[in-house]
Amino acid sequence: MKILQAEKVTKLFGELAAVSNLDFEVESGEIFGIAGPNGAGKTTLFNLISGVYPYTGDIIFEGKSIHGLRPFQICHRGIARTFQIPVLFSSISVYDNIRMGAHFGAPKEKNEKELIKEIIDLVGLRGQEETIAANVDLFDKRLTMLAAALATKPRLLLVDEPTGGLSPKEVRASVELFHKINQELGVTIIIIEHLMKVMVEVCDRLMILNNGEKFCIGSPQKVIQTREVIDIYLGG
Amino acid sequence: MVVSKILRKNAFMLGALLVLALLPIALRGNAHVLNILSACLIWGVVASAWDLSIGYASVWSFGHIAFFVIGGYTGAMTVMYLGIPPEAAIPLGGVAAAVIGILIALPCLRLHGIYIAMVTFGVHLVLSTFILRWRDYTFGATGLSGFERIQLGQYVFSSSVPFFSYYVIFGVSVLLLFIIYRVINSTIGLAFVGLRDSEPFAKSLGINEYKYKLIVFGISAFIAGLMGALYTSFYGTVSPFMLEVSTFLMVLIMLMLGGLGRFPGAVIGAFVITVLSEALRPLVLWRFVILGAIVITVMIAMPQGLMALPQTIKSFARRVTQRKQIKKDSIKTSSI
Amino acid sequence: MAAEQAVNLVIVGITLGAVYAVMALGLSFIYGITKIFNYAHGAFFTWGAYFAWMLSSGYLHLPYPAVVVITVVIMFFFGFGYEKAFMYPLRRFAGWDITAIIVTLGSALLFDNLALALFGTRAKRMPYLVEGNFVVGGFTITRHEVVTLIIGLAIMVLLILFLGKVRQGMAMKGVAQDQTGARIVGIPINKIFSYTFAIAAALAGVSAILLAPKILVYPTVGWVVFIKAFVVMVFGGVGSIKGTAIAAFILAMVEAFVTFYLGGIWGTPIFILVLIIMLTIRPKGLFGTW
Amino acid sequence: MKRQKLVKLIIGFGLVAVLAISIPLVSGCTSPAATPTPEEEPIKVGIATTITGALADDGRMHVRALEMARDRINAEGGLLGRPVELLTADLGNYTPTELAAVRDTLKSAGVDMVNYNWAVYPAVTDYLMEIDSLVMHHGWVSVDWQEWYDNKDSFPYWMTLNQTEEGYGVPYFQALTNPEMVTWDFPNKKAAIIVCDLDYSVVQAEWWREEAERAGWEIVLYEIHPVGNVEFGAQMAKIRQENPAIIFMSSVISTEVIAAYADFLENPTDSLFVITWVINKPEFWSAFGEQADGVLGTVPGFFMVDSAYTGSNPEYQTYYAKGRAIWDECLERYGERPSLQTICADDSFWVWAEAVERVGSVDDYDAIMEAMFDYPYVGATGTYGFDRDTHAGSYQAGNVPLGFYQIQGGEVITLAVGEGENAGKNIEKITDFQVPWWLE
Repeated sequence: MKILQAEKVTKLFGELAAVSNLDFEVESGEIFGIAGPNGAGKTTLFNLISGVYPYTGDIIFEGKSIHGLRPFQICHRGIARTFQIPVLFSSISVYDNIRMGAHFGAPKEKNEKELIKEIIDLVGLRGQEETIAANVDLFDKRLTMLAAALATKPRLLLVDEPTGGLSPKEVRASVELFHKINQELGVTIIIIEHLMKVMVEVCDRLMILNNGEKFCIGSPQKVIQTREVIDIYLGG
Repeated sequence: MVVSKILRKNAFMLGALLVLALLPIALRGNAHVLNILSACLIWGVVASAWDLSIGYASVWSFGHIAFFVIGGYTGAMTVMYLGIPPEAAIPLGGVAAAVIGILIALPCLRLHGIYIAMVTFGVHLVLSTFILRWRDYTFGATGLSGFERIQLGQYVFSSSVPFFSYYVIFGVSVLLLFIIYRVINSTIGLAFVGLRDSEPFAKSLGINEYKYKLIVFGISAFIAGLMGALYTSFYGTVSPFMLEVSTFLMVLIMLMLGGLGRFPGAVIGAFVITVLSEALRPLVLWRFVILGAIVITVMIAMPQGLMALPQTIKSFARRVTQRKQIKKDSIKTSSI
Repeated sequence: MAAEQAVNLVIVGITLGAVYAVMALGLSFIYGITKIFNYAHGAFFTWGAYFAWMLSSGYLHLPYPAVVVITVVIMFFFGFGYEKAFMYPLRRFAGWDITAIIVTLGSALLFDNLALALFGTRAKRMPYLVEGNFVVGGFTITRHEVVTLIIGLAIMVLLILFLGKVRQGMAMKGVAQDQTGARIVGIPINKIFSYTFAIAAALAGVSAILLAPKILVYPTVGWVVFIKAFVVMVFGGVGSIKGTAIAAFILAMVEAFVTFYLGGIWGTPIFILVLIIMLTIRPKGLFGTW
Repeated sequence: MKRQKLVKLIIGFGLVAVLAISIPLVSGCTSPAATPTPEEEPIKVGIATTITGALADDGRMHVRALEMARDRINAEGGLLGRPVELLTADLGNYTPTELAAVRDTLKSAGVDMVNYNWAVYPAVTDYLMEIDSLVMHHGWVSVDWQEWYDNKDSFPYWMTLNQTEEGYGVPYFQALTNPEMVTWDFPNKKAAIIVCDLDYSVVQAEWWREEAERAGWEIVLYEIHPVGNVEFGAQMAKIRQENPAIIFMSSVISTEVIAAYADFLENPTDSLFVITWVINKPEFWSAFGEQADGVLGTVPGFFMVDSAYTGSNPEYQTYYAKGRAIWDECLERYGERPSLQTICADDSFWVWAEAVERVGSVDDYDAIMEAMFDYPYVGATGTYGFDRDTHAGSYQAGNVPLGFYQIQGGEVITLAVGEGENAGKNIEKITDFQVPWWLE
């Protein structure tokens, strides 16, 4: 079953096509990777899916078009996301950050406290709840952001460069966490990542974007051995 | 157990409330001082309502003095022309301001920062024209006065009956400040903070920013308008002079001096500025020069505003002790 | 008859537009580059006008070119000193941009009232830059208006060249786009901030010299101009010189025509209405970039 | 954690304590500074006026009059043998807070009389009535007086030297078109009227306009502008198009008049430039010097101090002598000539002081007022006898003349003086009209 289908999605910034005529499909339950050089349009694509910018073409989520919906509506449909730079609510506690997601993203949830507790345990933030978000370290910031996104009870999670600036140990923990989220919660994940090692470990399928266009798609092992992909990455 | 916890947690506010409640008795009804205290409370609430918008939701509305004046005119005019009892006219002033606030919020939904400031300030600028043009009812620049006041037995709510009126204002102010406090600590307040701290993330977590913009305009305009009607009733007059830049400037200074988004900082700012500006009155022309200099000095010394005073003092103390410690250490090492 | 009226109004609009543009550019400059909304900009105008007045009809009776040069130099250092004394010390702390707003509020209070205390409420009058009129094809244009327009346009051109071609100007643009980034590539932010305020203050001084003969010099004169400059800045889009210039001329023209046909009292409301309509169509102003 | 709360608590109480201490200090600051003479309790006169704000100049002129009067009366042994003491309260920008402060300070000081100049805010009247002292109001503004008149049952102790501005519009137009006064052939019968949006100015302009239309004049521009407006470009564009014979500017705010006149001078039309109240204010002609020559104006009351009164009317000779004395004293003491404000304030003080002398009491307000009713007091601006109904000084006697002025050689010169109902028609000519320099 397809959870997300993009049809001829195009986004122009003035003359520049950040995403052009893009078609792809994401299967329900998989971890789908997106890679490509800087400026390939990866983050723009996330912004389109989550409703930040208007675009042409159509994006279909669970059989219904989400074109033209505002970000909060898309969240309520069941898509959550994280950001490349940890844009937390820095003046409030980690717990309140997560509560923000639970309260506004999953309004039908009766047992808010229970939900938050589960998620805190899942991502491993226990003990940090009362700390003000501005004061936790980068890894915990990313975890908080992820936890807040999960608190909206999404069926599709968009994760933007989750490992930037993390230590190898933290990267490993992240990889494990994504598997756990995917398997235990049954959440489909689309992940943008520039570390190919992570991609190979995490993804079921990988799509390479270049200049806003789909370059190739397939299993990660196969994709990274493609001659042209290597060229793109080495600036060929 | 629970009671004592609440007491301990809010010791500062409760202490301040107690002092404010007892002060008039200590002053033995000194009219001048009581009226100054009443003005402090009124501006404190107005500044706090404004803080809800600027400090908490980060919606840079510059229309709050306009809402205040709209409330004032509504209060006075409904009493004068519709014969509504003055007690009812005061909340009506709030309702009118809230309706206009929400109407103004509509073109502001898609705007940010300084662009919202301009649209709302535009309302401030246009309001005086509207009042002047609607001369038959508003009496233009002359303003309104001589309308019916709230009466409770032999007591009239007026600045000439300061003791009674102070407690009316005190009651209304405490009630409204409590509402503001509750809003800040509710999920509405949480949404405001979310949109302030990181709007894109807040939106992606399911917060409808349009809805909360409308809410913040509605609540803060309601409180400002209600206080405007109360102010008008208290002083018995309202005129477009209230829309002069000086009022706007002073309330904004009260708010920012107290500290943005640090309830009840705005109230403290209002007390400090109102009392200072009265205390400096004998300096005549130099009064506002000195007041301006004080504001600048305080902000350079304490950039977080007065509400951050405890932290500022503590961090200063920490630095001093650290320096002492370093000195001691260096002495120790050198002696060895 | 109708054509003559229209021409007269266009002249009024263009002259006012040039002055608003210069004033709004200063405000926009500060906001765009330093992200500080300078409430004291009206006070800059007021003090520029007082300096010019003291140099001309007030005390020294210097010839006009000297008045212009000295006022601009004084205002340049005034802005420079203002930034060094009041804004620089704030940048030790995070969240200084908010603190800066209240310091500008406080200094507006201070400078306005300092002028009041020193010079009194009495409005001072300044002579026109040049006396006399041109008669062109039946229309009378005062020389002052012509000079105002020329100076206004020249300043806009100079600013565009400065930001586009001169190294310091380009550095300013860099700071405007990304302060942390600019610091990383080695742009001296503190210096840029000081010069930004200095240039903006000098611009306020120029607009004061151009406008003061028409609207006089008194302690609160700055606010009248400040509010209009604020509208112009927002209308044109913060940070766009082109936008500011066009906005200034559009709004001044609207104001002149509205005052003429509907009466002076409708000037501001229509001004604001045009702005709100504009912002609903383009939420970042005409040419908003920064 | 606990210490943090404690620190907060201490600071909170500290702040409140500081406030509590400073507030009584505040009220202490505003109490009278001068010390009373040991033998006699002083008589306290409160001055309610604008020391700061847009009308600070008027307030300064007002206070000077009373300072001079106080020193004069104290030098002569005081009033009823008691020294007179002044207490100035600032109406500022007339914000409610300021009004309340004025009332509270004057009331708590227990003043025996409140000397009030004018505002166009009825609220000021409300507040001054609450002081419960006799109010001597030397305004020319009907709204202030009307507010008292509507409430006279609750507070009778209000005396107004001159309660209406309505009369000045009609005689002013009459005088301007009176060939005895203005010797200039009007090129057309067109007038432009620019009005400041304050009640006083609007009322005056309305009367002026009605009289002009009755005389068959065409009003080519009738423009009400916001208070404090300084941009008159578009209005002047219209005026330049129409070229009316008279430009009438009805405004009490000198900045507005100066700005409009400055714009007018940039490219003058073939018009007389005619203003009202501002003509008596030094800031107007000091802004223009010689360039102000030719501007016409009017103010209520006899105010002839730049040009000597050389006519034969003995009453006018008395007024002139009194006014001249104040003028000279003001010039000598403050280095600045007085405005009408000063002369009127002086009258309002001495009317009261004389009545107090005759009654022999300073707090028997009924008796003091009784002594003022109908009694012809000859001051510097006219003869005052207060009406029992309106409590206005000028109407009963009908003896307060109206002066018509022109600026000539940098001074305010009296062209003519008129009196009574047709003050603009039956005038006594004093000085020759000068055709303004831009019309030559």
